[in-house]
Amino acid sequence: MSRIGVLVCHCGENIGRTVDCASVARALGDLPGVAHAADYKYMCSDPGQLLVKQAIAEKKLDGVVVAACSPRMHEKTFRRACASAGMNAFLCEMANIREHCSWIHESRGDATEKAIALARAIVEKVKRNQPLSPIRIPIERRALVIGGGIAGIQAALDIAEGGREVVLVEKEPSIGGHMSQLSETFPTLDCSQCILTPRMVEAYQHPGIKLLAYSEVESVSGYIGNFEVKVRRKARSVDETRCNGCGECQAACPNKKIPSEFEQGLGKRSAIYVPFPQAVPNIPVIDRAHCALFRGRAKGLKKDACSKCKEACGRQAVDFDQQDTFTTVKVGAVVVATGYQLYSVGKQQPSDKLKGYGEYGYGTIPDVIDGLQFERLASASGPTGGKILRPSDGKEPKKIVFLQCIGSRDPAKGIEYCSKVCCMYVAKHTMLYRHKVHDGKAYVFYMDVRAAGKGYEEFARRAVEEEGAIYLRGRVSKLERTGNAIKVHGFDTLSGRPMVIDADMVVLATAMRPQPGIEALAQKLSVSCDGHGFINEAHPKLRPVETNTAGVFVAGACQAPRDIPDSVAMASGAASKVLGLFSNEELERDPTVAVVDETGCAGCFHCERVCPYGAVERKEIKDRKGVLLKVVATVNKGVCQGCGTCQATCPSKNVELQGFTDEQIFAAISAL
Amino acid sequence: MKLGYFPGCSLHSTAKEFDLSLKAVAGPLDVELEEIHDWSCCGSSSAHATDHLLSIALAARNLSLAEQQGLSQVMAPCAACFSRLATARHEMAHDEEQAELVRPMLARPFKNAVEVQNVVALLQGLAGRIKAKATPLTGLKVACYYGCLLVRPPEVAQFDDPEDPTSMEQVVAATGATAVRWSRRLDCCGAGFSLSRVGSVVRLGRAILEDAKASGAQAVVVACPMCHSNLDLRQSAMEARRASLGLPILFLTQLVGLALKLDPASLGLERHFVSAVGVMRALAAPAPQQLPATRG
Amino acid sequence: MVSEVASGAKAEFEPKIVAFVCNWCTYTGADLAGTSRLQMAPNVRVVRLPCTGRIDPLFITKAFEGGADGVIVSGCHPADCHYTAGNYHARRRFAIFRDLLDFMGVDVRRTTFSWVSASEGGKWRDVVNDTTARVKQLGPFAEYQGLSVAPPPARSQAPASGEWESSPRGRDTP
Amino acid sequence: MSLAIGPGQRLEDSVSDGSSHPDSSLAGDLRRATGLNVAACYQCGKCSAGCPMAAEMPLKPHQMLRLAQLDLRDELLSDPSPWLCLTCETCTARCPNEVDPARLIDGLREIVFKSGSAVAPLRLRAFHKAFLRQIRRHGRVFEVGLIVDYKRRTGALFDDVLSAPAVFRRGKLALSPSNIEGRDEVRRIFEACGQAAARKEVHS
Ligand SMILES: Cc1cc2nc3c(=O)[nH]c(=O)nc-3n(C[C@H](O)[C@H](O)[C@H](O)COP(=O)(O)OP(=O)(O)OC[C@H]3O[C@@H](n4cnc5c(N)ncnc54)[C@H](O)[C@@H]3O)c2cc1C
Ligand SMILES: Cc1cc2nc3c(=O)[nH]c(=O)nc-3n(C[C@H](O)[C@H](O)[C@H](O)COP(=O)(O)OP(=O)(O)OC[C@H]3O[C@@H](n4cnc5c(N)ncnc54)[C@H](O)[C@@H]3O)c2cc1C
Ligand code: SF4
Ligand code: SF4
Ligand code: SF4
Ligand code: SF4
Ligand code: SF4
Ligand code: SF4
Ligand code: SF4
Ligand code: SF4
Repeated sequence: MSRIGVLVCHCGENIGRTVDCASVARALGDLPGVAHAADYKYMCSDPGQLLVKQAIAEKKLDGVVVAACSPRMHEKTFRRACASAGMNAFLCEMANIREHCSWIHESRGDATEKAIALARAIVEKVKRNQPLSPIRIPIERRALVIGGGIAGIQAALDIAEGGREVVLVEKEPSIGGHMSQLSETFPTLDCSQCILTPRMVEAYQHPGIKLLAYSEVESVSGYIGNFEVKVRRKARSVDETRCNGCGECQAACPNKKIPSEFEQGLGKRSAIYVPFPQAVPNIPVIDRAHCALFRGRAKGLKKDACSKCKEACGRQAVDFDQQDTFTTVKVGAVVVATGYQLYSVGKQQPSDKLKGYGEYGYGTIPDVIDGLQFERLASASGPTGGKILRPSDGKEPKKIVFLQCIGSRDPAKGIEYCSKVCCMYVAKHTMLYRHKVHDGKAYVFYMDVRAAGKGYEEFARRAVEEEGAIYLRGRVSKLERTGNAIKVHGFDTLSGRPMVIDADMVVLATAMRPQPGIEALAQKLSVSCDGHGFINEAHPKLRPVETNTAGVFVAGACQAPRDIPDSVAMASGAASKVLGLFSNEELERDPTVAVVDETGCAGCFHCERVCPYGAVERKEIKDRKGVLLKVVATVNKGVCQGCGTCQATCPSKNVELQGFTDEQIFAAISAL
Repeated sequence: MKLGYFPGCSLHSTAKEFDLSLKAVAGPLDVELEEIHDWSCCGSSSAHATDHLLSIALAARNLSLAEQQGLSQVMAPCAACFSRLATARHEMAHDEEQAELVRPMLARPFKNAVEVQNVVALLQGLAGRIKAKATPLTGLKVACYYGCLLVRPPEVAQFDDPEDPTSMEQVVAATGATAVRWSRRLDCCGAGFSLSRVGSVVRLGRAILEDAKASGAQAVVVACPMCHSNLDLRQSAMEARRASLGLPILFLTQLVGLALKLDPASLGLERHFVSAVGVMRALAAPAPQQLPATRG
Repeated sequence: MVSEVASGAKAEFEPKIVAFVCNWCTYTGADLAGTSRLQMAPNVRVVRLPCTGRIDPLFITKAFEGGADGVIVSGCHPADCHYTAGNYHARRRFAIFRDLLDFMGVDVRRTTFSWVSASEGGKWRDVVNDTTARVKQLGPFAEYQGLSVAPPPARSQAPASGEWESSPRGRDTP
Repeated sequence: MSLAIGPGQRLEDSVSDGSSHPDSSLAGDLRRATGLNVAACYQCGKCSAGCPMAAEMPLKPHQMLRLAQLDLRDELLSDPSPWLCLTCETCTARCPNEVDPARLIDGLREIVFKSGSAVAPLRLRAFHKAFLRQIRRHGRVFEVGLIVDYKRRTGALFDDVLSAPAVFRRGKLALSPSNIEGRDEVRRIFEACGQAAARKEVHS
């Protein structure tokens, strides 16, 4: 027979006015298994808590029910009191007779009757409570950051500055991401390279940051505090420990006509190359698809077709036989910062579900470019040395038409969402253009100007009021190539007039999309993506940098279209979450987790399928000789969040949520 | 290959040369055309513009006839008929409510099992065969004009990229002629107003033909009787007080026929208002005997 | 058994209604109704669970067996589940379960399925009052003996109240 | 509630009524006629930018839809613009929000046509009537009959060209109608569609 103590609180007059607390205590005291029942004016006060402790000691209680306010208010208080009296905290629960009773009813009779029922149900539940102890998980206090754009760099630096080790994985030969391609940045028009390069170098040189560039995450196992990550280090064909970045190899490479990814196809690079002069690390990589030697080898040539780079290298750093290698790192937390790509809006792309825009001629009309290409043209380090020149004939365009929302806000052939940054960068582009081509005319076709940020509206207005950009409200139907010009068929809905402009160049503000391969990466990390592939945050308002998988955080444009300030703020937020986690050696968690009864488990794995967190794992049961008997479900306590869905789903009732077992709940229901 | 054939009203009258040339090239290309027995008008833009249900029902009747005849595919050379039939097929499959209204109006069971094809897709599929049999029309530069109904609306037409189609160019390439790059391939020529609003038609047609001319084309190739009659018949009006255009408007089937060395008369080449003589001469083919011009 | 504390004889039938609610949305919403002193019918007793995903259909049968005249199940709005997908599973489970209740002869109007968020104290009051009024009209639930074996006496045609079967919020396609 | 939006114009409170009860607004009529939602148009103007007839339309395509959104029924239905649409579908093919303006403009014409309003340009109405009459009578279109009928209705010929001897000389016009066997069938389709339309009127 259990020995439960029941303490009924008056909450001053709050409960006492409507509920006859003494009657409640009396009624509960008559229940079998209740060893003590009393009422008191303020249970949460120090004397009130003392009453609890005394009752435990004197009446040798093995369970406590406090009938008072909402457990969301004081459950912790009373559990702590119980624990200090030597009782397991989880044997104490509260019945809510204030918010759910005294405050919402007028009739003293009704309220008292209901209060008794509510408390009785909790008494029956507590009789069946088991002592539980908080779950403790050791934490590997090292973080993995995936993606070395501004978001990833910021997160890595913040975590390293906080005194914890970071492994930064970047798939390209250099970190920097898209910000390294930008010329000047809104809303202040400072030079992107100037503010980014020092941070790149800092990240590279920071003793707490291990940079794995030209690498990708191969697989991830484990859970919060204890991830094991396998990283593929792609073969650079250059020995990083020997190379000093002198660049002789690039100069020697005869194969110099390869469109540069960094220059968005507007410039050329060699087969052995560093993507851009400020690259970090400043170590070249051989693009094997374009290198004469590797092409020859692929064709089965006996003799190497070229080895000019190797010959040119004074440090014997070029290594044609390098292979991909794998590194395994143990980390306690992961920050995903893989950024975005631009929607390439050329004509229909069979591999893509998005259809592209034949009417805008991107890819067929040479002087129709996208925003990043314009950034390269405007960049002092770009292919034109910062002069705005048309790709087709190198002439200075006197009339540029910018088209906003290309691919965005377009459920028909693009994506429904707004890409958030393009309004701003178009305004920036019109200004940069005017600063460089004083007699140039910039036209912008827009639907709305979305400039909601500090200083953003002022910036966008400046483009119109001071820099003379002409904003036309409407979408363009078609671009038509006519001789040297591009005829832009648009409409200005404000004046109600069709607008046909003969442009020298057209810039499409194309939509931001997540990086290719994001879904595969998300799957490895068991985080979810939205319908477009952006990583889902745990809560859109209150947990914006967490994901549904504990220990995995998100920052920057891989979560949604974001500009630099937002990306950096998110990155610092994610870093502080990581540091918060790492401030403990162990992780302590509420023991409300599911437990599988392995003897009864039929191995149907319904639970595995419904668990929103992927907490259910498979476990092989073997006999002493090592013969496999069966495979059963097992819940990883580190991952389980305690929703109980698995329990309600299990057809054979072999998984129980601690603290909310069937037995406990059935008993409570029967007592109501 | 056997195909159901829905000529439509215009191929029996104003676009007779389309009918003639189609039938002329069918033989050499091993295509057997079986006309839908007792077909009725697809309703054209008049039904479409005034009563949507009627436009679907009239077209569906023809599909049901083809089905009864055991045909699995119907080819409608006229772009307007193609569009009407394809729309009917699409909507009968996707709009159940409307389909329930239409089905009882048909005098026979209707499973909506007949596919609708147009002449461009057909010839595109036969490009290999054309190329094999063609005497290349080397040196001839043509502008492929799609107009509206062939590619739009995309979910109905469904045979080529609606904004950057290439199917006609592929056929032209098979004949050995050169398809020029130009911009106004998809612009509407206003054929719907050919009879009721000539001013608009002339304005639209002129912009199209001037662009074709500027791109160096010697002729314009079409696959729609309405585009054809519009651009052919109205060309003189388009030229009024402007530079002469002199662009013969050829049906795609006529071009293929020329490459197959068929007799120009059998292709109806002499029936055009804008003479194709220049083109013939360029190809050193026997020029068709031109009927007295009506221009000026 | 506790009627001695009740004030005076009850002329009207007072149903007993059990509510299964999730901890994060509806329980908090009900707390809010309390803090806002929203008066409501005293017939509903709340059982707190971590998530509607934890609610086993047997809880509902158990409640009816234990003398309840009505049952409320309430959790987070479709896209707001604290556990991301628990309420989604619950929704699917209850769509099936409701048919089963109907089959067993429980008038599905005795059950309410609703979404009440943490800020919807007023909505919680409405759910409580509406369900109480509805169950009052239906009268005491007497068929509970041997719920699991009872053949269907008369199939109810009336639509059950609640939002659970309607589609999640989304674009209204014409 | 009603809101003045300009001299003599009133924006009635039925404008954005998204509820399910019978909607007597023009948007409601259009939804019944076409199954489409004019509210989906976000007025980007891409339709008007590419419309070959926009230059001649007093109301450009997106403006027609705007007036429908505002339920300015009389103003819109008495405007000639819907009748200037060529149904070339350029707008529909490029509309970013899948509004299908071409079909909605069809719907506007249907509404006007059925109301028998005199707005529909005489020549067009006459043409469509004459054309459909040909189909109803012969199953196919008999051009000469069409021309005669049209002339009877409008007092005008289409214009010079079709009547020009040249057309006949090129063997392009048949001189006698080709009647199909299933003429009764076709007539029944016309009747059934007429009835369906009448039923719809009653319902709304
Ligand atoms: C034309 C244009 C102009 C812009 N101008 C401005 C401006 O003026 N001001 C402003 O505030 N913002 C501007 N932006 C926005 C700005 O580019 C972004 O906000 C910013 O780059 C986002 O940073 P990020 O680190 O999240 O992503 P990214 O810069 O995209 O970096 C992501 C990094 O992750 C790497 N990566 C991707 N996948 C993987 C993987 N699986 N494994 C390892 N590494 C991976 C990528 O290689 C890349 O280095 C502009 C954007 C565009 C398109
Ligand atoms: C009408 C309206 C609707 C909105 N709706 C939404 C919405 O639907 N979704 C959304 O995401 N956002 C919405 N917002 C924005 C949202 O309100 C803010 O983003 C959010 O409240 C900002 O939180 P905060 O903590 O920064 O500031 P606040 O909420 O303003 O809190 C600041 C606190 O600091 C206290 N304080 C101020 N000065 C001092 C001082 N000197 N010393 C001590 N304490 C001080 C104040 O008393 C206050 O408690 C809405 C805003 C408005 C105006
Ligand atoms: S082997 Fe030759 S082609 Fe290849 S990277 Fe070296 S120099 Fe260039
Ligand atoms: S590989 Fe050799 S040549 Fe090339 S940059 Fe490095 S050290 Fe210089
Ligand atoms: S940010 Fe501006 S340009 Fe970009 S999608 Fe949004 S509204 Fe369009
Ligand atoms: S000030 Fe407010 S209402 Fe105005 S545009 Fe900005 S966010 Fe919108
Ligand atoms: S649902 Fe139950 S029986 Fe099935 S695997 Fe999970 S615990 Fe085992
Ligand atoms: S309680 Fe929820 S989170 Fe935990 S294992 Fe079960 S379903 Fe997964
Ligand atoms: S293109 Fe579509 S969304 Fe844009 S104005 Fe026209 S109908 Fe409206
Ligand atoms: S369908 Fe009509 S409204 Fe649309 S683009 Fe063509 S002519 Fe203009």
